[in-house]
Amino acid sequence: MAERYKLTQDALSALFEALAKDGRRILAPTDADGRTELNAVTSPDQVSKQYLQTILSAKETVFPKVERLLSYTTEGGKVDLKDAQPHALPTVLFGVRPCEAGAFKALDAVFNWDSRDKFFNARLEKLAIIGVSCTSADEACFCTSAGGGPGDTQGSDILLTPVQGGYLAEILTPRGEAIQALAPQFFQAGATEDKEAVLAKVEKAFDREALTAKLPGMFENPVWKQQSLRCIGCGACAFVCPTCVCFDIQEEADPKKGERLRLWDSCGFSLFTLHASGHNPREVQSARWRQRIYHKFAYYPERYQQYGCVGCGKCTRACPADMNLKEHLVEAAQAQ
Amino acid sequence: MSEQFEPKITAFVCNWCTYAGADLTGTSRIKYQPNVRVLRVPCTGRIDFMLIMKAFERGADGVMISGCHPNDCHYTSGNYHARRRWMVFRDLMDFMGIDTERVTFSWVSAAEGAKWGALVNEVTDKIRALGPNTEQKQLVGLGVE
Amino acid sequence: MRIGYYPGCSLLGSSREFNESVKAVCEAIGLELVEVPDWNCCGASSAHVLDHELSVALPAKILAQAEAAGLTEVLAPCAACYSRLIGAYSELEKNPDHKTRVSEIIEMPYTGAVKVVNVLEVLERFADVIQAKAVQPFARKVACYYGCLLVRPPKVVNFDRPEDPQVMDQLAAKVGATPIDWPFKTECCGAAFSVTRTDLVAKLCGKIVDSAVKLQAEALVVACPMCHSNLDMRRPETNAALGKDLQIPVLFLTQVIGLAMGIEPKKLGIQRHMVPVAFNAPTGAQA
Amino acid sequence: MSRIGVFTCHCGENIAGTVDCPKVAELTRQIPGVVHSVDYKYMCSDPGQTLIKEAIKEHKLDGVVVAACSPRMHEPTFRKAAAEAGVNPYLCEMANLREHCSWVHEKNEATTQKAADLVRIMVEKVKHDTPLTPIKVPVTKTALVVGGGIAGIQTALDIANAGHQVVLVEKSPSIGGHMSQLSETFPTLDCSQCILTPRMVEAAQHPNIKLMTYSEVEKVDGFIGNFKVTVRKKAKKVDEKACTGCGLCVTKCPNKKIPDEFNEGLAFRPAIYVPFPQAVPNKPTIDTANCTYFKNGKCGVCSKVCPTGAIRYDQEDELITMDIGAIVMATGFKLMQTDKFPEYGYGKYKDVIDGMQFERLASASGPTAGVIKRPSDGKEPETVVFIACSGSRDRAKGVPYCSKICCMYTAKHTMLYKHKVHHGQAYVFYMDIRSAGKDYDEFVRRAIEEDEAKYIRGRVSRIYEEDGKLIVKGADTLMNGEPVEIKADMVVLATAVQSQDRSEDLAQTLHISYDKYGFFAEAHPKLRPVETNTAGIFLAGACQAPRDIPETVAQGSAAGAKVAALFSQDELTREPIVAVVNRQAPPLFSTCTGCFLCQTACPYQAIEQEEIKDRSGRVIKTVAKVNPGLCQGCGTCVAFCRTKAIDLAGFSNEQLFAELMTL
Amino acid sequence: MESLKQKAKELLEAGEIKAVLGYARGTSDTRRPHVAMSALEVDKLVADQACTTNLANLLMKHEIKHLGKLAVVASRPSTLRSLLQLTAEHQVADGAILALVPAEGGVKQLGTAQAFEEHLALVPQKKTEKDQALLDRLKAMPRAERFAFWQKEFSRCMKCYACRNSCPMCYCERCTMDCNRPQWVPVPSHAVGNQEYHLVRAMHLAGRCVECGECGRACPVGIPVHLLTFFAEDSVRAQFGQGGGASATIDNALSTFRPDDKETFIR
Repeated sequence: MAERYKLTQDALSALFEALAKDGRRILAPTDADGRTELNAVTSPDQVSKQYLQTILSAKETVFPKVERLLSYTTEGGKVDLKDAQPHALPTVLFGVRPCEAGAFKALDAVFNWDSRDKFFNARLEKLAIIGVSCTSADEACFCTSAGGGPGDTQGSDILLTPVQGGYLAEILTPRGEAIQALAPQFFQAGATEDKEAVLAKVEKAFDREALTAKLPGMFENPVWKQQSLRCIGCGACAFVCPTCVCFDIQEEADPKKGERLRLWDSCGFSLFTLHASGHNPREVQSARWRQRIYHKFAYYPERYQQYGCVGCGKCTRACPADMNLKEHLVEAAQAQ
Repeated sequence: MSEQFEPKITAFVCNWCTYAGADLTGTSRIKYQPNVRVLRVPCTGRIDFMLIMKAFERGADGVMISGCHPNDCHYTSGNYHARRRWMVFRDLMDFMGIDTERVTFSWVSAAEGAKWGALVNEVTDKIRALGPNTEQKQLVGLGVE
Repeated sequence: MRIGYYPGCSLLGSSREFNESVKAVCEAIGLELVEVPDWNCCGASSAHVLDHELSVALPAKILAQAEAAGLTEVLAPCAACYSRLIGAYSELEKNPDHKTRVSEIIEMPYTGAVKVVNVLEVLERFADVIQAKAVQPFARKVACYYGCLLVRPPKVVNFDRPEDPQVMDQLAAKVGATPIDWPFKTECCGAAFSVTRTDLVAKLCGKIVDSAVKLQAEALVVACPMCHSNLDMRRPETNAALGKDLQIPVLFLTQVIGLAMGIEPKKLGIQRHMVPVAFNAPTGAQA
Repeated sequence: MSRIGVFTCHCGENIAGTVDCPKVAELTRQIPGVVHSVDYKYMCSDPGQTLIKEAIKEHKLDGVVVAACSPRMHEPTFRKAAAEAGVNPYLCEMANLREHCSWVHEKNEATTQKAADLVRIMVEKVKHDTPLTPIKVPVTKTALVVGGGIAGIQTALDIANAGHQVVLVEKSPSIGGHMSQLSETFPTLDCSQCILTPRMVEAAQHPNIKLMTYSEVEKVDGFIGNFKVTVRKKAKKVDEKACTGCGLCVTKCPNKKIPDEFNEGLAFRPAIYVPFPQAVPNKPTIDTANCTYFKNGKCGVCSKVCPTGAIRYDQEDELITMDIGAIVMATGFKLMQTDKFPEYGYGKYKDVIDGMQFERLASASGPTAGVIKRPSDGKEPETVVFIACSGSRDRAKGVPYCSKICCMYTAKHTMLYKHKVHHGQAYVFYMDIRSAGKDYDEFVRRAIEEDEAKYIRGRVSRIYEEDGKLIVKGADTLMNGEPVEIKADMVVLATAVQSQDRSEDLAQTLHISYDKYGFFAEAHPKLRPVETNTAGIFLAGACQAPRDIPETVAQGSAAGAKVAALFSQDELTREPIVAVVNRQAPPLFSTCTGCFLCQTACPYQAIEQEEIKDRSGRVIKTVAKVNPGLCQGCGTCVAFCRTKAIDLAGFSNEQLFAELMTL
Repeated sequence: MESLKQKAKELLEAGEIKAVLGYARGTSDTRRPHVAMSALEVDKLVADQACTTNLANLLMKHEIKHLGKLAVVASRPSTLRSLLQLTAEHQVADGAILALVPAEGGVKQLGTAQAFEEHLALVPQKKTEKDQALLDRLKAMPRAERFAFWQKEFSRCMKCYACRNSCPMCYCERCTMDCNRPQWVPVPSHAVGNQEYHLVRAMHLAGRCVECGECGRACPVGIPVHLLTFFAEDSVRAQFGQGGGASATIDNALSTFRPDDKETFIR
């Protein structure tokens, strides 16, 4: 277990200043018209005081919703091709929840699976995560069923847990140590507060591994159709998901120039698997809904030996049709 | 010294009235400024509002849309349909904050060569005075990392 | 039910009996008349030939006052007032941009929210009530005389058949009268020439009165103060021109209805006519 | 990759005077897809065209842009040249460097740049051009003429004489129309029946004309050359084949007190009747609404007396559907109704009649055998007042237009009256005299000067009865508006000519447009006066607007000629610039969602509903389908379609998009 | 609520319908759409003030459309308005869908477009005060400020299409957004793509929007997209006197015209 420090609220302000001085931008949950959004901040005062989670995940920092891969010109019949250079800023993600901090591993699994994605890695390399443990949870949360927990340290470089008079700080990685090194005087060693006592209680709802073992046998189970009857097939779940990684490549061009862009896509869209022939292997929404679950709980473990869901519940909260992932996973786990 | 701003103006005109009217401007040797690029369509009814939208995306500083006067449509009612569409589209553009001053709708008949010439000049001068359509041009590339 | 009321000058002067009978009948049928506050001249007879803007502004001021008082409809019993008010209303509806100009002149907002109605139009809505309350049927032959202003110009007033109006006949029939079929319903009475060219008025009214008598009408029924004064007050000149002595009385429709409802004749101003009305008791014998 | 040739024309100095043509050729050569770009003095000349044709072959061009004058000028020329060299003509486009550039701009760099831009636009268009072939539509060479008045008869005869089949449909039991009711005709005063009857007989006996009287058009589907028309043949209750037309039934019918339509209610007819002696066909019809047998099952006299047993009380309406190539509407007019004139007492006073009633009074075959007797008491009227513009040119009556024929027939009436009642006096109240036409004004002058009709310029305000006379009150505006009062014995109103009842319904059945007065609308007021906006449907006579006989006949012949021209070909060839609803691979079949909002947007009713079925015949989807025979290619539906399911050949979404992308 | 359940059971048992589309309890005591095909599922039905989703949207969904004859719980007038507009647009046959309207003391069962219209005459549609206030505020803004407002809002858009997919009138099988020949609207959710998407969506709903506001509610990032279609609808109604969802028989305002349509800007 990493050594625990105490970080007072004032010390946090000073830490922010030190980070800024080091040339890092700080992204943290902020309040915007009742929504919690990830925005650039310079002081802890700007950070949302009361938040469960941001609506969108923090994956934007390494996998933006639209990013340029290359550009070209065709002036005078000659093609001049230019690779895009990722515009990666040194960034500290402050205040993300342990579930989301853990999600970067799932992204990494895809972007660095067979080839190493230049754009993703450039951004990830400059990213440090100061996570903050959860002291509350809602009906959508199911981190404990997804292998994590409200105070889980995986993924964070430093994990803070709110305690009386400040935070309990766990320095978890060399990147965390580097941040600590920017202002070591603010980290008071030998903290003794009980971390577990302040953490939110999230009941374990189902056995993930048992579900994974069961899924291959329930492909044709009526539960998928039943659950997805009300699904409207939008991409809200995928776009807010910290682990959803599917993307589309679009070419935007005119007779003189063009560029190639990478953008978020969603397996919930009916066009996602549409073939040019008109055939669609996932013809109906139930097939797409099943795909979403299988991808995260069957195909991910099979291919990457890890899971594609961290139980953050963002999809449930964002869904216009109230597709509650936890509830539906429980149903699947119990289905005959 | 900076050069005078030369606006880019895209015009959508119907084949039967305004295109013919613009031909008459030519045969009458009435001079106007060369900033306009005319795209010919059969009827104003054919002008999809998306074309106007795309013209701005393509960097047009001004857009002109012109066809037959009411009652004169070669296809009897295409211009009436177009008019309704414009009435709503123009409102909507304005509500979204898009500058409708940069869109000029007109009826120019096959006999109104002089009107076409004068209108092009007037629109060109007006758009030149308004300056480049910076608001829309700045959107290009925005939101791409 | 309530409605705005614009009496205008005639109803307070030469046609007091019209005012009295309108009020009496409206009370009887349960229609509350709310007088337009601080009303002014409608401009009839002169404004429209002198200054067009003024001729629109004057009625507009009246309607704006009514609007400010929260009214949505104004009843103008005098046909001339009605004509001016509805004329101005109609012109401003046709040219909404003039509303701004008029509002400036009258120094209060005019939006066109108040509609103008004539007395026949209002009574028509209560036709069934009137019929039910006609306890003493006015069982006489009557010649309904509409004159010019109630039905013209048709595009502006948009009321009844301009050449052969029917509403007054129908209402008279509801209270037991028998309207005669005659061709002089909208014949000119000479109206505004009453003072300047009495001779002309006498000639014109002569035809009207003579025809009504020939067709055996027992009373002329009108809904316009000008018509009334020409047919009633100018009877001596009319008779002189005709060389006859015609004593057919001229009643306002509201008086006919009032009598049939059993309202006291005095309350209806029956005694005010020049040509005496002998049948105070509706079914009584004529002197 | 395309292989496009660009040909820049100098047009002598017309273009080259302000545009640097060689530079345009040079600049446009660099456009991707352009493999050949040259400039030349006169592209439209023979050598110029040859240059294009040779370049097409030499450079294997698959698209051509001619940068010259307006496409409205020479597009056909260059498309033909391209076609001759083996390139689909619709892959040849023109950039308008003359009317839209060189003639309207100064000589400078900007003008040359604009010229190059105009070419760029067209190059992108050509890249997205698809080869098109003119649309061929087969033609059924049978015409339908609706209405058996003089307009319909003339049209039918002209088409039949050109060697084509005609179906002539008339709603009443006989053809002949209004003209058969007239006594004499202006300006010659020849007998209407004398000139009309031979035409009626000719139409009835013409081998190419199929006559359908007492019939009405029920339904029209299809399009030019290929209409499917359903006609309702109303039951006459008489077997036309068995009937010999002997007339015994008519004489014996006990119910003889039915107002006679042909005599405008001035006489009576029996319940089984032939409208008039010269009727074609001259066989009776039972008026079931007035027949005692049909009212209470009694009587049956006609059946008993018929020597051939031709009465068929159980005869039903028949619906007959036929294939028709062209339709001519000749449904005529009606006169304004009596209830419109309370101030004239029309409909109230028996002696206030309309012009058509006067025609019957004056007609030798009329109820008075041509003697002028007033309807109320049969007396000979000594003073008759004619009122022109009764309803016409009167906004208050809803008829602001001129009825056109009244001035002339009123003059005729005064003459007929004077010729029959020598001591009588005719007065005419008029607004203006409109007597434009060959021998027309002379005719009016004759009425005034020789037959002493008194013309008073002014309107009549009122007519009322007094002491057995009709008091006509009016004003003489030529005498400073002096009031005029005439004690008349009879008044004749020249009532307004109006469209037939239910003409709007009929127009909707045929999908043709009509004006606000219910008259059918011509395609162009000047240049296409006998065509409607629906291809293959034509107009003749007073169903389009008030017309006199010569005009009606001329228009009937014109419509006939149009039909004959249409029938002169076995197939129609149309520009392939039409809208098309896309088809996609199953299970989508089409991006059309079948909302059919496009249907109301189409000015030509060219959009139909099409059911897409699976092999078992089950309907999978209902989508829009454009009938290329009806579509004129305006593209209104294309702009309207939310899913971009409809596209317009020649001006497609991809083309316009590509053109925009060059800017 | 009990009468609704009872009615639903009766209809299901009588075989008149195959399923009831209604509401059930959802996450954190919200209400969610619920398809009940059996008595067991009917028991989960809820009918109360919290039932706000416009269920007409789901009626257009392939899987639900093919269940057979349906009854839909129409707690809000906009559901009936949607049905009328869908009927006018040939998407629903008149009489094909039964509407169950929870009313005081029972359930009103409406089966035809005419019945929907008659019922709607009793419950006028009105914008919420919050929406009206924001609309008014936007209309009063200088244009450039309004442009900035919308650009800021659109910057959050990620084109998840929740607004489109929650709209009952966005039933097209292949949306213009998905048309790529030509690619009218850029797929990416960059500034140009977002502006054009929202412009096209509002324009395509002008004269058709039933003003349920479902699009705005669906947006996960809180863009008031419903105001765009509300505004377009207001514009259509003000200028042409008719709007979406009023009748199953009126032709669409933008696919028809009047020769005397009045505008002030055409030269």
